Amino acid sequence: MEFDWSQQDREHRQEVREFLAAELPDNWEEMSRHGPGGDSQAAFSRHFCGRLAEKGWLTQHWPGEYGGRDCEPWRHSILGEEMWAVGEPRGSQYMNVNWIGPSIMHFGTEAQKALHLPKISAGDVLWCQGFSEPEAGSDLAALRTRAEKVASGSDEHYVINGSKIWTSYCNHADYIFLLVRTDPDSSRTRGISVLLIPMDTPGIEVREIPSVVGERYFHEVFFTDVRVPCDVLLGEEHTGWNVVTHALQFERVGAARYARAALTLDHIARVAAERGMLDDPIVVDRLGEARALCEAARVLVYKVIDLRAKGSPPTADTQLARVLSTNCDNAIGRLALEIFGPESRQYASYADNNFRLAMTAGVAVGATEVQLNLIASRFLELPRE
Amino acid sequence: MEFDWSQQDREHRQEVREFLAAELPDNWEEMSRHGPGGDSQAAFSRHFCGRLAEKGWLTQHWPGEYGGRDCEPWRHSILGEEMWAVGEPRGSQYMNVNWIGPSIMHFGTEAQKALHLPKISAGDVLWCQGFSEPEAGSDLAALRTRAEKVASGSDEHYVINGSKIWTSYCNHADYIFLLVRTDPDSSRTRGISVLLIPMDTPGIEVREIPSVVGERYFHEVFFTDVRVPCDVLLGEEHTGWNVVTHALQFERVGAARYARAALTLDHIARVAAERGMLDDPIVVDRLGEARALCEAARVLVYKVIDLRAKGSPPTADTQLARVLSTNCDNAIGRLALEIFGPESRQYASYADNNFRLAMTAGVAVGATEVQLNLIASRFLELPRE
Amino acid sequence: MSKLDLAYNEDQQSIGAAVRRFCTQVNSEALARNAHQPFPRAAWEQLAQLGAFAAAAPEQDDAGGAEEVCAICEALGEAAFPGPLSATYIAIQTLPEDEAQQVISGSTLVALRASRGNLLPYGPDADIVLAREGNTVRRAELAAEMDVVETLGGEYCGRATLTLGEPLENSARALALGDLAAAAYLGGALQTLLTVTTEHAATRRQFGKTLGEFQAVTHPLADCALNATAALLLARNAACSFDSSADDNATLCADAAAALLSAARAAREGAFTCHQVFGALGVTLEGPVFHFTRRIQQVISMTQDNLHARALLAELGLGDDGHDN
Amino acid sequence: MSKLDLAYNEDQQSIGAAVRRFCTQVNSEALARNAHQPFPRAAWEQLAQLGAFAAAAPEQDDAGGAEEVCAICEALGEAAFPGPLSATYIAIQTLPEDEAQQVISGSTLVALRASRGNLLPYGPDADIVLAREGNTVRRAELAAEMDVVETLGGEYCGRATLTLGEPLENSARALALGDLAAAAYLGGALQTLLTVTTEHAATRRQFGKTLGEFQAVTHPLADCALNATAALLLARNAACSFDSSADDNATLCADAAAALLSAARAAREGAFTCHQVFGALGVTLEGPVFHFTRRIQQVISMTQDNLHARALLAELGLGDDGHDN
Repeated sequence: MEFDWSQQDREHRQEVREFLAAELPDNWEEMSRHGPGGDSQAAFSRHFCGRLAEKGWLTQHWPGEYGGRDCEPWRHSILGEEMWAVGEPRGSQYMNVNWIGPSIMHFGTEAQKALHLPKISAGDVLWCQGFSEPEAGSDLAALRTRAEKVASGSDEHYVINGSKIWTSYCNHADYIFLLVRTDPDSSRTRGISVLLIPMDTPGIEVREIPSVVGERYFHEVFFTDVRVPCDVLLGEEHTGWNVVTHALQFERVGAARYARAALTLDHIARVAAERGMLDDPIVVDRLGEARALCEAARVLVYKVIDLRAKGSPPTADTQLARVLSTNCDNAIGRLALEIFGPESRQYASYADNNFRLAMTAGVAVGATEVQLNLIASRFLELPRE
Repeated sequence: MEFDWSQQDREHRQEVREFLAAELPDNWEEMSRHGPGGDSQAAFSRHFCGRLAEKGWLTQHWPGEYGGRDCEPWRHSILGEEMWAVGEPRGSQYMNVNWIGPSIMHFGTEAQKALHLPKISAGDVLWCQGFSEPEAGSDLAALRTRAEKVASGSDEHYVINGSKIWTSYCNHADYIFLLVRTDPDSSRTRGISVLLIPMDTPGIEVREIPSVVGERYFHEVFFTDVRVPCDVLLGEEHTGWNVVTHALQFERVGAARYARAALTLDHIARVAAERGMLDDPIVVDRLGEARALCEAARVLVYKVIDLRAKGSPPTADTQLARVLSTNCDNAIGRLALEIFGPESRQYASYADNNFRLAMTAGVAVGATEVQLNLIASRFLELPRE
Repeated sequence: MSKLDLAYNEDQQSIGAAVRRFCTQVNSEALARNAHQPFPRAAWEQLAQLGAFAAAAPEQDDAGGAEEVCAICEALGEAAFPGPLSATYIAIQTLPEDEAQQVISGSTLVALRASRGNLLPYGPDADIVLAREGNTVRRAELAAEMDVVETLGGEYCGRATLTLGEPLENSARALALGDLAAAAYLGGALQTLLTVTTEHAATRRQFGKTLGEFQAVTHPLADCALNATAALLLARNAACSFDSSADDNATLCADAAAALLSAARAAREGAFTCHQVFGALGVTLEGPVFHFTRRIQQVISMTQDNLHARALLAELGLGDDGHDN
Repeated sequence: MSKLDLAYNEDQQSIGAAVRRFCTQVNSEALARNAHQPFPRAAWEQLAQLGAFAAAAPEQDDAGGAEEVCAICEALGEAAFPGPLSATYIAIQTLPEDEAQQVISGSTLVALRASRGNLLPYGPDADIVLAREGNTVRRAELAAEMDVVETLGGEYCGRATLTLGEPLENSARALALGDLAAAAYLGGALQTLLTVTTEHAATRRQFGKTLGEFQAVTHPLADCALNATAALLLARNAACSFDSSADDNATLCADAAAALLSAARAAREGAFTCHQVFGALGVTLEGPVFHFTRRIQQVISMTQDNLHARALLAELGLGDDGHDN
């Protein structure tokens, strides 16, 4: 059992912090208040990720052949923690480096790799994910968006019709990682495929859904007779469920939400201290409990990264980490209200985060329930319902 | 909207309190520490209920023709609150007056009424209920204990084989209110009957299950070729589910557990005050929350009694009251531990109650889950699973 | 014969029905959704004309009393109607008659600072500012200009340093009325939230079933139902206490505290449950529940203090009840 | 290359396995069920001979350190083995070497009074009494004879008024070790409880299904699993902090506090969940879980104070850490 960062990793964290201090603009807090999907943050991310790429950090955990430096997952997790702690200046590009790029490496053709990976490595391309549908929320396998293979002369194309919902980041995105049903007679997890589609393809229409979670957070994306060449298919046709399962194993712990939650909590604790509230044992208790929860989430996420660093296949630990991170968000979201009373509604609004956490705790829930079912069946080996 | 006790009812409560002060022996706290099923309390209950009967209070809410005084349910609820608050000196006879007697009135033959009701009214008979089985806990309808109708000459008898578990009070009981399957080809709620059987019938064997809930609390009862005449059948044969549903409507709010919980809470609050702990806002908060919960349980139970007083058919309010009463028990069981820390294990042991509440909160749960399902389907009209 | 009956009588049902019609007419849903806009004074005055505030006029024979206040606030909560309801009832009970009349007429708007913090919901529009301190209410003057503050979730408040005057008469009783009004409002809001969510759960299908067939959904909703029911009954119980007692006795304060604590807990947990069921839809601005949960958060946030718990202990003769705070 | 790996190494696995075998040999289940009997000193000395306490000997080259303590306590928790474990480790870290050796050998039994209250688990059998005060440990003398107290649930304790001596050396570090030992013990106990309960849920049928097909059962069990897993990892994390730092720094104290708070919450909620699943069977004396939940309650009850939360804030440089308490 060893549990300490190496000297090099500590130095890397320090370098990243110095880099952030130098690179983030003075109005970063304002710029980032709408989250990674906001207009200003999306624009900034192209510049910022370019700078990260210049430093060699953006995809340092990737293999050298794809523009990486073969660093171990721990190194990348340091970057992730530091990025999330300040509000994710990589914008939506955290998805690129965490799971979209790796999925393309794993399942892509040489042509797809040559097209996409250098752009991602250079930090100048935005992606979004097209998973949820109006009739298929957490139940991904119920998706209906249809991609039909149509021959025109000697050429074959996919023609896509349908819609996606709750899509983040897609207003600025160059590409969409799109889940479609390619076999119309299939149901559930069979007959699904992943397509990698430029967002400027004719027939794609994006509509924002105004929400409390921040500007440009949710969208609907409509596909009307969208015609794309067949070489946008990622992996084998009809086996997209495997692709997405693989991708989600990375996605689920890729975002260091616990780091953000812990920082928010620290901020709340500091405000409480400034206001002399740490004499109140209730406040102390609540803060301590929440901090222990953040630590619990952190250590579970670390376990998953450790398994990955050792080359272990995915385990149910991923689900444990995911649920506990959500619990952590929920707890901190409620905390400000409980300890600051009426004032919580203004001065705990650290980068608008608390309120979002408090009011949107439920958002992840469909997801949380699915995760709990998975823990019951895979980790506890209980019968499936 | 009116919400106040009448002058007469207030006086009755005062009379009952004075009666209790006079009748309960000096060693009552010791005597009652094992709960209504304990040996000393069971013995005392025959004397005590006799005295209650002399005062005309034991079955005052029953119709005059059956030894009652036609009092409204409120009057009886006052008696119940005062009895539970001191640890139920009626012992198991609270069941007799709350639902066993009323079930016999409703479903019984004249002979059954003549046999049982005067004894109950006089306060000198103990009953137990034979519902749960090893393979049918909260799922009553899965019961298997079999009563077979056997002809011997011109006579017919039931012959009973099977067993019951978690039966309270049965070691001292004179009769058992027994649920059996009379139609062997039936399943679930059909083909079940209720039999009223003397506990000294040959072939009945009682075995205590030692528990933390108090002496003589749980038992197994085994029936081996128990032969009883057919006139022990209550109501129509095979329709016992109706009888028990009717009975449970009364049972479920008959025991004024919230009164006991509230008194336990008051005791905890007084100990906390004596120890100067009310300066600690955590303690104050927790006590206040728990007290609000008791009040919530009380007012829901009152609503059910109000509906009954108005002659309304049973509503889902019964389930609401029941679940909230259980929540109340749970909360108070945990409270002592939270506010007294290590000391909770000794000095919060008010008549052994807290610990039992804390450790046994789960006992009611099968039940609680069933109740929540009923609320979802009946009160919220959600589809049944 | 005892009367322990918490059903509304005909008069109370009738004012409740009138308030519900009013809420439909003025489109209270739109008002709740636009909570960041200046306060809708016209609708407020219309509500006053219905007699919604006159119900609380002290020593007035035709005033419906706390039970009517309870029926009104429950109906307003069901519609998430915005405005400083508790503050208004507290002002009517504590201010001199001429000022109280202005409040009753809806022409004078009151902001109340809670026992903690310095925020004044609807403060920028208020004509009179009061402050709660322990179990007393004091008149307050602005020591400096009021800042307009956009609070989390978009409802707006004022923030100002206040100079406090002497405690007002009848404070404890007035606060009990304010608390039970808030409890009824929260209970009403939660009822609507629960209805909307239950309908969604009964129709929305996932994993081949409706949501309403998963215990992970139904059990929290059932809990929400029983907590909401209990909170509303406790608010009515406190209203009965108010109407049947002439002074600010410990039982009245404890009953109001039990109602508010129960309602706040029910609403906090219930709002969470309903958001769980709605998922992303719950946090869209045009969605079915956010304007409700935002209102609920605002009302709850004003109740976060130790005073209600202390009132419940005070009834047992334990601790102090916050009078000296 | 960073090493963030919380798996036990071979030595640690091996002592854990030895402790598990020992628990089977001495029938720790029977010991846990008979917790109202005098303390099983013979078994305690056997445990000592295995090296279970020597692991914590300070400044000893062959001592396995906190990581080994963690592995040992996790295994003891899995078997609900009774005894003053945290008190023993704290004593070994704070007492002079000769006395510490007696404790390590199992011949001297230690009782520790928590920071609140006056109860001493296993006090009537103890040879040395210590008391926690804030973040210090003091030697304590009995000011009057010790009463034997049967606590709720049947485990026995002493109660005595104590005269406290000077703070002992190395207190804060010792308390961190005691806390992480308790966290590992609770995590281990919860794991067994969860295993037993999951097996029951997977086989017991009600309403035509196994219990393990109802979300009302599986979701709380899944929560229990993740909380138990996290608590054990945090205990190991704190053990790494202990072994890699020479002094009682804020990070060590915070890591131990995070482990204990998480374990206590996990065990409290988990025990409740498991009792829910077992129903009446859970409270029978011969049943499958009660002897576990009783042990869990005892260990948790010793942790109910503000100190752990304060240690977590102190790491942020906020508040005080209880040293001056």
